[in-house]
Amino acid sequence: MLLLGAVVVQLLHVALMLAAAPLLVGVVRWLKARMQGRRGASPLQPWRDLEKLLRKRPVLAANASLVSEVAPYVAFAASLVAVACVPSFSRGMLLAPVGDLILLAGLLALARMALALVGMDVGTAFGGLGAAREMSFSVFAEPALLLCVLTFAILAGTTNLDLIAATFRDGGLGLRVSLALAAMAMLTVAVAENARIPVDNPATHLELTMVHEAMLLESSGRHLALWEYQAALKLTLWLALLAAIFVPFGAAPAGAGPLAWVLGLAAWLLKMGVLCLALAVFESAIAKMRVFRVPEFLGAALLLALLAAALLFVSTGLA
Amino acid sequence: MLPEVSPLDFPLPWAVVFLPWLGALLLGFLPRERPAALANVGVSAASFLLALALVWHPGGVQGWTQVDALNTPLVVLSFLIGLTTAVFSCGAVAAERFDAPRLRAYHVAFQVFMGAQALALLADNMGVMWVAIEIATMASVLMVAVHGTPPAIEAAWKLFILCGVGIALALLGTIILYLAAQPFVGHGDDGLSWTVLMGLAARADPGVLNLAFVFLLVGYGTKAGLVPLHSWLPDAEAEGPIAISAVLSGLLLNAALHAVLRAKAIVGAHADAVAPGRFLLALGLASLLLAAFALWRRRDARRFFAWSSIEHMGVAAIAFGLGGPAGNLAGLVHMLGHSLCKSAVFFGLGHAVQLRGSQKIADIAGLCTSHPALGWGLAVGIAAVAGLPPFALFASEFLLLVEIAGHYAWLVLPVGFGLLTATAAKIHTLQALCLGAPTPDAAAPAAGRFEEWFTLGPLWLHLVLALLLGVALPGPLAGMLGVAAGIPG
Amino acid sequence: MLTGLLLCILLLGLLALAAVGLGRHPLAGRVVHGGCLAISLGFAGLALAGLGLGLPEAPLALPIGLPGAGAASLLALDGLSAWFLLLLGVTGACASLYALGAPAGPPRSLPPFPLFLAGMAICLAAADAFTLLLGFELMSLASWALVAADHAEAENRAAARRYLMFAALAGACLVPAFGLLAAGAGGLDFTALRAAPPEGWRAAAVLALALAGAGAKAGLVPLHAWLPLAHPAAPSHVSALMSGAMTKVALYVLARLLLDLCGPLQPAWWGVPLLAAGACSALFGALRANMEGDTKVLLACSTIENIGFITVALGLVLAFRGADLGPLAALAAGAALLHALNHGVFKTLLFLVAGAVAHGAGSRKLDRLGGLIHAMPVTALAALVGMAAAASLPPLSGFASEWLLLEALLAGWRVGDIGFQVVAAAATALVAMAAALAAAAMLRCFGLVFLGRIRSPRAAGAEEVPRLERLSLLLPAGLTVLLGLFPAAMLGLAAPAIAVLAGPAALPPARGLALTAGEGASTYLPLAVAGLLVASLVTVWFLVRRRSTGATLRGPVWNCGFIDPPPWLPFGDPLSQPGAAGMAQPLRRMLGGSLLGATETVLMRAPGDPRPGHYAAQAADPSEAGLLAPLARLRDSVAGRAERLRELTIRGCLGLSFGTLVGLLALLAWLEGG
Amino acid sequence: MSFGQLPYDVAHLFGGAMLLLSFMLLYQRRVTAVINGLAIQGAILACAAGWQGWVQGAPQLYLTALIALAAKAVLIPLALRVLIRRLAMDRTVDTAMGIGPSLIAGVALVALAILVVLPITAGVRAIAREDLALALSVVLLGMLMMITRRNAILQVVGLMSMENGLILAAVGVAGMPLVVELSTAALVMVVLVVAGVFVFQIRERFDSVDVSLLDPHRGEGR
Repeated sequence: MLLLGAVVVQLLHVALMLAAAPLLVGVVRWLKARMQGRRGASPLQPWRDLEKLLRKRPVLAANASLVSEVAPYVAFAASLVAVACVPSFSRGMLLAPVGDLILLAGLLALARMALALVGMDVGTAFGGLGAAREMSFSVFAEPALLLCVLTFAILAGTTNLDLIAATFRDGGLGLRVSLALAAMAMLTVAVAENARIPVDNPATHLELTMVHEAMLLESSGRHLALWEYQAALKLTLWLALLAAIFVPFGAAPAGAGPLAWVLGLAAWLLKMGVLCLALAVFESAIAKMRVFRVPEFLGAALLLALLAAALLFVSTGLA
Repeated sequence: MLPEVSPLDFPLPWAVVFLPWLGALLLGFLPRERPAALANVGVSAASFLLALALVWHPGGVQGWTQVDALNTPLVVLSFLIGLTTAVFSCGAVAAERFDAPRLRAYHVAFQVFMGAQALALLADNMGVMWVAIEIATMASVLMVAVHGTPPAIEAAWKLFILCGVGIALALLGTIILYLAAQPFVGHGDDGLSWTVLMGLAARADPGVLNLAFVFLLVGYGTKAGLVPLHSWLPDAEAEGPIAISAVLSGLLLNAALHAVLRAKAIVGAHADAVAPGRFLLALGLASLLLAAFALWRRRDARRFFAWSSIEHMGVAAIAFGLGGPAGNLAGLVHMLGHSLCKSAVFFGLGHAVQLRGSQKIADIAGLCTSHPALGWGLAVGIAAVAGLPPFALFASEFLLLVEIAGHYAWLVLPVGFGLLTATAAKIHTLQALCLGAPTPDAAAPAAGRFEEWFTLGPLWLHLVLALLLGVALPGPLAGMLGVAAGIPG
Repeated sequence: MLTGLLLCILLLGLLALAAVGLGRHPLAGRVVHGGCLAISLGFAGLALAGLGLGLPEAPLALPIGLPGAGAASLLALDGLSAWFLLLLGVTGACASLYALGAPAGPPRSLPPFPLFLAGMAICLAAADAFTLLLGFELMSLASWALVAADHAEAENRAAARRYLMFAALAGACLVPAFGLLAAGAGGLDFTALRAAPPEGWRAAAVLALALAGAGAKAGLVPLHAWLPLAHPAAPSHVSALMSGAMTKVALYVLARLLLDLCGPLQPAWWGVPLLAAGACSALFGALRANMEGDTKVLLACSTIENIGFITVALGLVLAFRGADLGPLAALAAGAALLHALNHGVFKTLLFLVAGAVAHGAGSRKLDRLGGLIHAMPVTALAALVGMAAAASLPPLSGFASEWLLLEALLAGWRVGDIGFQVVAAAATALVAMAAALAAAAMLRCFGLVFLGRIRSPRAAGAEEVPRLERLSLLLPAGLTVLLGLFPAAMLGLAAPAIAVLAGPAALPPARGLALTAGEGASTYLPLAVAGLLVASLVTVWFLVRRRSTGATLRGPVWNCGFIDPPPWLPFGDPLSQPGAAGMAQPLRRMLGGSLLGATETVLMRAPGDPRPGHYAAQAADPSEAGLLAPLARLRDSVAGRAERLRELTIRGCLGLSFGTLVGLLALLAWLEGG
Repeated sequence: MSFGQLPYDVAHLFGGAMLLLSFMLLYQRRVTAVINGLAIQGAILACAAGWQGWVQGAPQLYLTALIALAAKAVLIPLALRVLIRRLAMDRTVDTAMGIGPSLIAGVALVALAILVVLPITAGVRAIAREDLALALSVVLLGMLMMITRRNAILQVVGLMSMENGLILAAVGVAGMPLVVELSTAALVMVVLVVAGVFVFQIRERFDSVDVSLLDPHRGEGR
């Protein structure tokens, strides 16, 4: 019975994520437009774009290799598996034991690698430039993420996402300075990982500033659709991750019934909405920074995370 | 009073000493090159076989001589090296271009030297030992000077003056040693017998023993090329016929160090005397460190390896200075291994020098490309001299470092540092000599295929023996070395 | 079993002799490498049998040994040595197979190869200090001959010289370390040494010497200067072996000394030096790998990085064991052993790929290759597998061991001391950064070599390597995948080794097919992950293709408006796609400047000047300027002073002797006076 | 025996005389005078040996005395004179260390010798002890001469006076086996022969016997 519940929750969760991903992107765009005083496209616009792109036939450069054909699927699959592991409206999903934060980082790295390979496949200036920058950003993002994980591991004694969420939910940790710091660091990393302002501008194709889009210049048709979808999934994943760790409240506990699921769903939608709003406000408020300032931006995150861990050491040392 | 444990009356030690001297007489009458060289080989072979018989000698004192575990291996080894050197010089003597008198002088001096240093090793009477080393010195002076070129004269003159003074001091030491024994033995030869002295050293006057040791150390230490008494060695080994360098660094140094050991044994036997090991240790350390750095400035291949002889003598001195069974064993293996490897290197190097017509390192590059057999042989030899495995010097330096780290940890730093610096220098030279683009051979006709084996045969034989000595010493020999390690105390 | 091992070693010796004998005979290469292949497989089989079926108890005494009575050499095979022997067998087999297929090198490079293998085997199987050092130095000497095999080029000679000097340094540090151990114990055999673990300053000295000695051979920062020079200088299969197996042998010695022979009672702070050295090595190696322009140098630098990872793991084992955290020690030990094996395999693969590329496309320089995936698909596939593993991407082998390592690091705070906690946190950050850097480096390497457009005419003529060579690439590639999928099984196999490192009670950190950490709270299920990935891949593919059926069209490159290539440049202007320096630019500016002293010079022409602009970038390893150069200067100045002694006239020399005599006499008078 | 008795006084007298002569050798500024001093020292050595032979009743010491008289008092000085005449070298001593300083150094060396010998050999018979002190001083002075005098002849002379000191010690020690005298004599002969050979060869090649001129021939050209 429990297993069945887990399976159902898992399937529902995946479906919800897949459905919500483009929507989230749309919502963020819509909110930003509103803040900039434009009417903005409907939040459903990303779905329409995907439809359109899927209908188009992809065109590849003459010297593109098999990599360009396969990579989109790999990246999408990796992100999908990652997303499937992040609890949304309920815990105790089928894949809960798999959902490990380090593994999550690994899957994201896999997707990133596929994207960068596509960027280099044709041998164009922008592709290579984008790939190089993307990888170098990750050099600073990964340690920051790992140090956040360290904080969680100290508090929860594990790197399993589901257990961490559970611990933070009912562990009665209360408000901790180190958690706040870790949250700041994690947000920063999320911004960088999703190529949002100020690290990168998802809306622009202005060559010299872009990172993420530069690698997709040669992609079209279903490949482009997959890439867009994958990006949306990644954004959703990060928002869900933040929600699951820092505001684990409202999510249905493992083995709960449908009613709890509905409540959890409502809570989750609320969290997502708030996060989208925050993101939109943040992105409208500040401007994109120069590429070589990004290390400082992420380095700050790194230090915050380290500080969080150190504070924990002190407190555990005192306790 | 003398422990006469000599059942057979045949004075084998004297025979071992006099056979080469008779050979010297014979060689004195052979003017032509090839027969003389072959006769030289014959004499050396005969005396080697005779020396081999010493292994089965029951040991003990015979008149002025004695045979024990300490000198037997040294004697056998030195005659072996004498034989291989004779073989090598058989192939190399042509290139030396001697005129008849020089040829005679060369061969005579060689055999006289062999006999003398055998006597120096086998003597029980310190006076006889001194005379033997004296004769060996004179012979080596002749051998170094035989070419008569200005550098050769300079080297020989230096060797003569410095070693002459050293010898004189050693004689004074010997006299004082007798002074220590005199109250107990009264008149007669016993007063200089090492065995007797060992017996009564514990009762003798410590002050006299100390004085004697200082003079013997300075005297024989000069012959052993210990810093700061080393100045004659590099020049002497770099001049004269190449075969001489092999015996000088392979045999003479051993004989001198052996004499120092005998003296150390006597003084060490007295409780209140100064610890002789410390003096030896200091000189050895100085030799190691100075040589390790001097090696980096060498441009002349033979001088380079002469300096490495100083370094290795220093290492052996350190080992003996530490004393104890482990230290002495390390020192003994080091002496033997150094003789083998160093003479092997001098064989290969000598051939290379004759091929290239120069002994500058810069002129002997790329042997592995131009003469693969010689080049790789020399490379392996230098690696062995550098203390790389699996040869004897690796084993001895291993023993030494383990002993030091175990009991004199403060020594690890200087010794390890010196060894490392020296090894690095040797690696440097090894690559400079053997690798890279070859320099052209001299116009002189290079040695033929057959002559080359006069070099390669001895070279590889020595290396194989060094290998056995290092990692696969046969049980009986190991036992003998073990006994020998107990003698110097 | 030990006799079998001994037999293999002897056979290797015979092969070396045979190689000398055969000389330039055309079949010599086949004989030697074929023999090495068989014997390597034998090693692997023996190790597997030992790990699976049980290890021999009593050591085997050899007829060789130190001069002096009662010092026979001993061979033995415990868990640790068996594990590394397995590694040696696998890498050796791959390398030999490649050498069989590859074009024959100079005959002088044949004899040392079996000796190289033999040296490593002896070092691994040794049960006493002398034999271990013997094998260790034999390994160094043989590999020196291989590095120097192509000694016509000056830089190869320099590499060989530096290599051998560092090997000598390693020996000179390890021998006293064993001596310090033997001081308390009766003999030099391991049982005696184990019986008397060192204490106090002795123990500290052993730690320092072991770290310096083994580190110099393994390429730990700051003693790594030889590695990026020596690995490329050797033939590819040899560099594969050096990088895959030899550095591991050095680490084996480190583990043997510190974790086995020094006894289980050493304090927890012992882990700190290893942790620091390892983390720095990982960071420096990975960063340099992003700067280098030569495939083999790049791979060598990534070797430094992985050695750093393993060292960090070993340090954690020491720390956890010192703090009585048995399970965590086992976790770290598992990480170290597994990563050693994984890196051994995939780094061998990558070096062989580099060799195949040099063979097929005629260059090792990133800027002269490109687009090879079209000409050499199999090689490209193998390379992709290897590089994905090196970039520690799930579900490949690199990620599994990396996961264990990170879990162990994340548990580092359990060692109570706050100082260690901070060190561990910093190490976590550095390791994570190094992993990301490695991913960047591998992407750069693969992208520049196999993707993009061709950069040189020679690369245009590239062709796939012959069948045997391809096979030798696919074998380690397959192993990499398998090791990635079944790490738990491997850990089960490594249980005896883990017991040696982390104490007899330690259990491997695995349950069923899953790797576990933190009392099983966090798990990694490689099979599940792989299954999910494949499943979702297939599903997505299926769905998408059902939705959009059109076949892919081919067209010219877009790139925001890309001009068609001029007729004289059929592949387009090479300068219009990123090169090695360009790909390295962001990291060079972000980290290189501060850590590697990287500098860039840009020459911009004046407007209207048709000549091309010029861009040059260079990075210098700090260990050159910071460590080696000062030492050399010191040596030269001291040597110069020593020379003054040589300038003396004969009278001066006599004065020396006289001074010595007088000094000694005065000393004597003083000693007896007071 | 003890202090104040004839044999001791005479032996001491001879020893003191030899030491005095060593100082004279150091003091002289003319080569010929140095050689004369050497001859006289040899003669005194002969007397000392003879006296010891009479005192100890050791006939072999007479032989030593004879050899010493013949070789050191007569033959060697003559040979050296011949050498000088043939080489036509300047008759003045050129010193590396001035006369005055070398005399002071000599005094210091004597002090050292006494310091080393007197306290330690208290157990040994006085006659040997005194002679040992003197002989040691003579040896050291000879060596000092070798390193403070530039030309080869004087270095040979220094070597010679060292040998004199040695033999003084040898004869002073009662019952010294004969082997030592023989070897010493042999040594002296060989020393002189070889030294002569060298000096001649050097003469042939260089215009002076200043040893330091040989050094540029060190094989390692810069």
